[in-house]
Amino acid sequence: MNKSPNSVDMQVKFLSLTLKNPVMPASGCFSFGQEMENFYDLDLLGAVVVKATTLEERSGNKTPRLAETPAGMLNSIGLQNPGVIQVIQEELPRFRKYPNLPVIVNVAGTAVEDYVEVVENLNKSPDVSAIELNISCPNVKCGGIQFGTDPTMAAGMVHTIKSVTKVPLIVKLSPNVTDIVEMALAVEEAGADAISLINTLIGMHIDIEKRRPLLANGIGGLSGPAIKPVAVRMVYEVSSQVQIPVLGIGGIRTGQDVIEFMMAGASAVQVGTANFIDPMACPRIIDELAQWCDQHGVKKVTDLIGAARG
Amino acid sequence: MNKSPNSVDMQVKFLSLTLKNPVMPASGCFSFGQEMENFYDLDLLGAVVVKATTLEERSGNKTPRLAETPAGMLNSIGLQNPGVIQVIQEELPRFRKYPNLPVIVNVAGTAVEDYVEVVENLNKSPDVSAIELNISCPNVKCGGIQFGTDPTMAAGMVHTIKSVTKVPLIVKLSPNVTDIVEMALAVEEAGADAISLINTLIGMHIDIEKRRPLLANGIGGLSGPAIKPVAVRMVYEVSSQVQIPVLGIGGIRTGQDVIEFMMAGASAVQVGTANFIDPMACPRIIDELAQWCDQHGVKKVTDLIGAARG
Amino acid sequence: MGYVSVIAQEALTADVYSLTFESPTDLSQGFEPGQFLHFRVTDSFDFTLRRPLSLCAADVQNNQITVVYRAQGEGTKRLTRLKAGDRVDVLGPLGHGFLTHQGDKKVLLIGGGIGVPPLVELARQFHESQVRVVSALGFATQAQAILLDELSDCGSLFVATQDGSLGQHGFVTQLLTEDFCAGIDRYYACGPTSMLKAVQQVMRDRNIAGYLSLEERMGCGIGICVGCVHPIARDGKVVNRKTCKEGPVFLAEEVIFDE
Amino acid sequence: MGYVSVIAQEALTADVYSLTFESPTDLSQGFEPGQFLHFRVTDSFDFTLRRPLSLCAADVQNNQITVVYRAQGEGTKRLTRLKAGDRVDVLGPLGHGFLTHQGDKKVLLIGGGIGVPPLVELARQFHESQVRVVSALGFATQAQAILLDELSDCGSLFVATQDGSLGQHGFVTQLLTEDFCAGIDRYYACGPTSMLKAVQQVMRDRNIAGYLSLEERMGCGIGICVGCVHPIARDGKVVNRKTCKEGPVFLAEEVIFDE
Ligand SMILES: Cc1cc2nc3c(=O)[nH]c(=O)nc-3n(C[C@H](O)[C@H](O)[C@H](O)COP(=O)(O)OP(=O)(O)OC[C@H]3O[C@@H](n4cnc5c(N)ncnc54)[C@H](O)[C@@H]3O)c2cc1C
Ligand SMILES: Cc1cc2nc3c(=O)[nH]c(=O)nc-3n(C[C@H](O)[C@H](O)[C@H](O)COP(=O)(O)OP(=O)(O)OC[C@H]3O[C@@H](n4cnc5c(N)ncnc54)[C@H](O)[C@@H]3O)c2cc1C
Ligand SMILES: Cc1cc2nc3c(=O)[nH]c(=O)nc-3n(C[C@H](O)[C@H](O)[C@H](O)COP(=O)(O)O)c2cc1C
Ligand SMILES: Cc1cc2nc3c(=O)[nH]c(=O)nc-3n(C[C@H](O)[C@H](O)[C@H](O)COP(=O)(O)O)c2cc1C
Ligand code: FES
Ligand code: FES
Repeated sequence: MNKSPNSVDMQVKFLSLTLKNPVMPASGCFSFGQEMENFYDLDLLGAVVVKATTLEERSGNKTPRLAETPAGMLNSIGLQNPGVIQVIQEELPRFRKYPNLPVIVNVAGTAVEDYVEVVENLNKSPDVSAIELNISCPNVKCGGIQFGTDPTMAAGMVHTIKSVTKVPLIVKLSPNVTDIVEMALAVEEAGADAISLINTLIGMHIDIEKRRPLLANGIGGLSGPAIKPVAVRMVYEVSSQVQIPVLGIGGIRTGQDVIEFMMAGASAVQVGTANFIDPMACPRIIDELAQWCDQHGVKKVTDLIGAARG
Repeated sequence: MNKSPNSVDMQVKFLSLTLKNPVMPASGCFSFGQEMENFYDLDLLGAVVVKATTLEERSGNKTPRLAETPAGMLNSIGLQNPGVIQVIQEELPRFRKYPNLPVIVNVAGTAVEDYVEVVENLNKSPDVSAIELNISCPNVKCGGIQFGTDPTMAAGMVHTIKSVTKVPLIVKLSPNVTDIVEMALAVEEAGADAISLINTLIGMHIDIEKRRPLLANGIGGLSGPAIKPVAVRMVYEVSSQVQIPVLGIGGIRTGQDVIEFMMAGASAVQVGTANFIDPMACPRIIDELAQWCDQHGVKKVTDLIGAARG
Repeated sequence: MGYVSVIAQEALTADVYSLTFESPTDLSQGFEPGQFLHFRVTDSFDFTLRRPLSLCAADVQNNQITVVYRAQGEGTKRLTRLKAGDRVDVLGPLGHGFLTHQGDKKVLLIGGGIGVPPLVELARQFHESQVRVVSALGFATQAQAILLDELSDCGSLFVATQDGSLGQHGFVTQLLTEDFCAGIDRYYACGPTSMLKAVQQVMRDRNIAGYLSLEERMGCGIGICVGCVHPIARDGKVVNRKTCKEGPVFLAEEVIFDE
Repeated sequence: MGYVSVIAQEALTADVYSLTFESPTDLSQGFEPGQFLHFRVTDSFDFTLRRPLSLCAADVQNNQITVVYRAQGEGTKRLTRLKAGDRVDVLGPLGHGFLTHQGDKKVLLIGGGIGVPPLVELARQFHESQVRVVSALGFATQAQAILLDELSDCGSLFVATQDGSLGQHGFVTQLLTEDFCAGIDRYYACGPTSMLKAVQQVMRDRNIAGYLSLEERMGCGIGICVGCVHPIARDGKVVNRKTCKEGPVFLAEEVIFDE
């Protein structure tokens, strides 16, 4: 890997956070960071987003939970996580050794009260830089996605959480809607500080030998390069309509993909599925991004934001 | 290519049509058939679906109209076609040399009246076996997609067309909706004889060198293997809820993909994007399908329909 | 159509390659300079679309075709891995190429960058039938100049480079002065759209008819997707015509460019 | 981790291959039989996920690893193209392998089909440390039997085939009679889930402790996606544990199978 050229200013101010660069791992594709420390210095990252955290411990769905699809994959993890108390006590303090690394906690639940309780717990932790409200997980029966597909419900949820949280509130939207702009405007109006786009599309793969859906859960969330065009389109449309910043997510595997999302209007991006095939994906992508900027005379990475929106 | 084993009964009765096998080219990926005659005997196909036909001639969108994406592509053709009169006079009569090949005409328009007029014109042609109502084209400003995302509007449109058409009415739905089952139930209730699923997802690709969307039209329709998991999921969900047959479409490139769609609940399938890289895709897929059935002791291809729905 | 054998592949510059392969169809049955071949990049489905590359040279005796292409994106970069003996899936030659006219005595071939290759076979055919060939080629720099010998073998050759490292300093259109064009019966041009537009303009001023080979993104390459169209004025009507089927070569006067 | 060189690849049966390559990590620093390697199929992004294959043999001296795998889907079929000198991106050895216990005198290795490979290195290590090895292997047919010599070199070998074409007619569990298991201190099993379930049952009846190597679909292979879990009973609580990180080998008595 080539070292990033230091002629490029990679820093992004995102809400009250200062990101060393605009690249962070996506929720669910980084666990709580411990494993990745074997591969690289986490301080290279712009920020981290940890796995969805719920009030109680959850064991998730049955396996198989994963299926490969053309240029993508399906997952039906079902929010397996140790619960917010454990996360606060065991997982988050490990990031204290990186004082300049913002830690974004992805919050999920079933009812509004669950979400509120998770956030109230997180308020007590000194290790949380921002909350990413996950109202878009397609993999649990009553797992928040109804909030993610109905603008009124989404707004209600965001309004309530905003009144509780002490840190900036990012709302992660589901792409499985007719009108993503309507959803985005609803959560902006309700007080969201930023929007993450996109969570997974809902898909299914059938095991034709076994004559049944491959995933034990039947349906799963489609991620990876396959969904990138949908994600870029939604980032473009939403960032043209809202005033708050947008985090771009979906199929990013190279620095050029990051540039595409930023030109579409993303202030920063998250990398999910790419971490699975390449544990070094995030630092590699950061280098590729810096190099592209260097070669194209882009002095500040923030100059890319919205460049294609004309 | 191996010859199809004749031990497998490949015939599918679909509405009033008898299909020699369940494989047909998808609308827009076969033009009006003339070019494909250079590659194979069209009589090998289960049926054909011709390019969207509108009342007046349309010149479509500006180029670039195509972009390659991971395991997929975007198109923004914008319904270029010679208009229904020309289609009836010049294009459709060419299929008379295949008396056992059902010809499905994809109909598009802007207002309900346009659609009605196209269908009334088609009523005068002896060469139309069925109509596929395209209320899902994402590539024209007022091109029917508003009918494809609102159940009430969709139902109104279907009701009107059903009262006019003399041939079976297939309704092609857009996947860009929050609730595909709601859409399907609405058009079934309004009189649709069958449902085609799916048209393209809406996407965008940005040309980062030019700093603008690659397609002249900005957005385009995402097709190809990338969207297969979304299509299979929708076919599974819809076919579990409606009583009318479903045509499966989206990313099919092999016989095994056809089996996946049929097991999910499709009565027959359409092949789109795969024709572009492999002009022989349809006959090859038909052979692969027959061979798989033969190897797996499936005597009648119709036995596959819904097999994975358990 | 289908799989054919690769005969040879070699690099002409840092990123331009010459690939020779068995023709998918019998060339002795006819073909046109300016037609193109449609390449499947890999035998799996890693790429959704084929890649169009123009016929550069045809060896009818051995039924072989050569294309010359620039490795730029993922697909063409992957094509550079092909080596003698490999099999590659190619459709073609496809489309309509350059038309030659009885009675023409002197023709002008205008090429820009990676638009030069299709002119090579055209030049050879003119040369063989004793039509005088003048070639005017433009490149960004000397390092990117290709196929100069092939064209100078068939007639006189003039080159312009944008940085002045070879031939005249500037664009190829600057070569096309009134004097330069004197006695030319017809012209044939291939290159980037900006060049074609300028060439169309200049040659209209010179009152010389010609042909332009257009480049549009292609899906199928065989006329079924309607992705590759270009506005063409014919019979008093502008129609979006498929460049894969009715082109890629069109009569210059018919081609409509934006504004 | 990263790219390593392929040393050799050969076919063992119609669809089973043996692939030897440079170890991504220094084997002399330690590894366990039963660990796995995580293969990137191509150097592009044609496949979204890696493919896990168990370490079958390790040559510490030359720092080389051999895996033995069946080409079934697209990914493993593509791996068969690798040949000596090629580079391949591999992570590993990963996970927790088979634990050996001081004082064990006689161990039983139970393998089914493509689950046999990880037992080979285990057998070799037992043999080297003078623990008696009994291997009981099951295959569908004789044509699919693999690694028989490797295992019989380390101890006694018993085979069952479903069609009776080799050894006993039937399933491998039918070999595990009370007599057969007499004197066994511990067992180690790898194979399809249905076999592991039956083995767990039989060996519980025989009152012999052991280990099962589980197979779950993996995403990352390194513990970040939580895709590969299996319910494991430990400390009175059933928890979905990551087979890539805490497994793939678990104490047999801890493993929970569906009904
Ligand atoms: C009729 C015709 C003849 C051509 N002849 C030649 C030739 O002889 N030599 C040569 O070097 N190039 C030629 N080109 C351009 C060549 O097709 C593209 O450079 C090539 O397709 C780019 O593919 P890629 O994999 O490098 O890029 P990618 O960016 O990976 O391609 C992605 C998609 O965009 C399309 N695309 C990208 N750039 C272009 C382009 N400039 N023109 C058309 N489609 C593009 C590709 O075909 C593919 O579908 C020709 C184009 C056409 C239309
Ligand atoms: C820890 C572990 C060790 C293994 N060791 C071996 C071995 O030594 N030899 C061997 O032949 N096989 C082994 N397997 C199984 C092997 O990983 C699969 O056969 C292989 O991944 C299938 O990939 P494919 O490209 O052939 O199939 P595809 O169907 O193309 O695979 C698609 C996806 O499904 C996964 N997948 C498909 N089948 C399986 C399966 N049976 N188990 C797990 N994932 C699967 C793939 O990894 C991939 O993510 C092991 C599996 C695990 C979990
Ligand atoms: C295995 C897996 C687990 C995921 N878990 C979560 C999660 O817990 N919370 C969440 O908001 N998104 C989750 N996601 C969605 C990703 O964060 C991301 O939005 C999506 O995968 C698209 O990005 P990608 O294409 O780069 O993977 C998960 C995705 C995958 C593949
Ligand atoms: C170039 C192109 C043109 C298309 N034109 C039409 C059309 O005219 N009418 C229509 O209903 N669908 C049209 N479609 C959508 C296809 O019929 C099909 O629904 C979609 O491409 C998904 O199938 P695929 O993944 O096999 O391509 C078009 C698709 C492509 C790629
Ligand atoms: S490329 Fe498909 S019609 Fe020309
Ligand atoms: S495979 Fe990702 S956690 Fe085990």
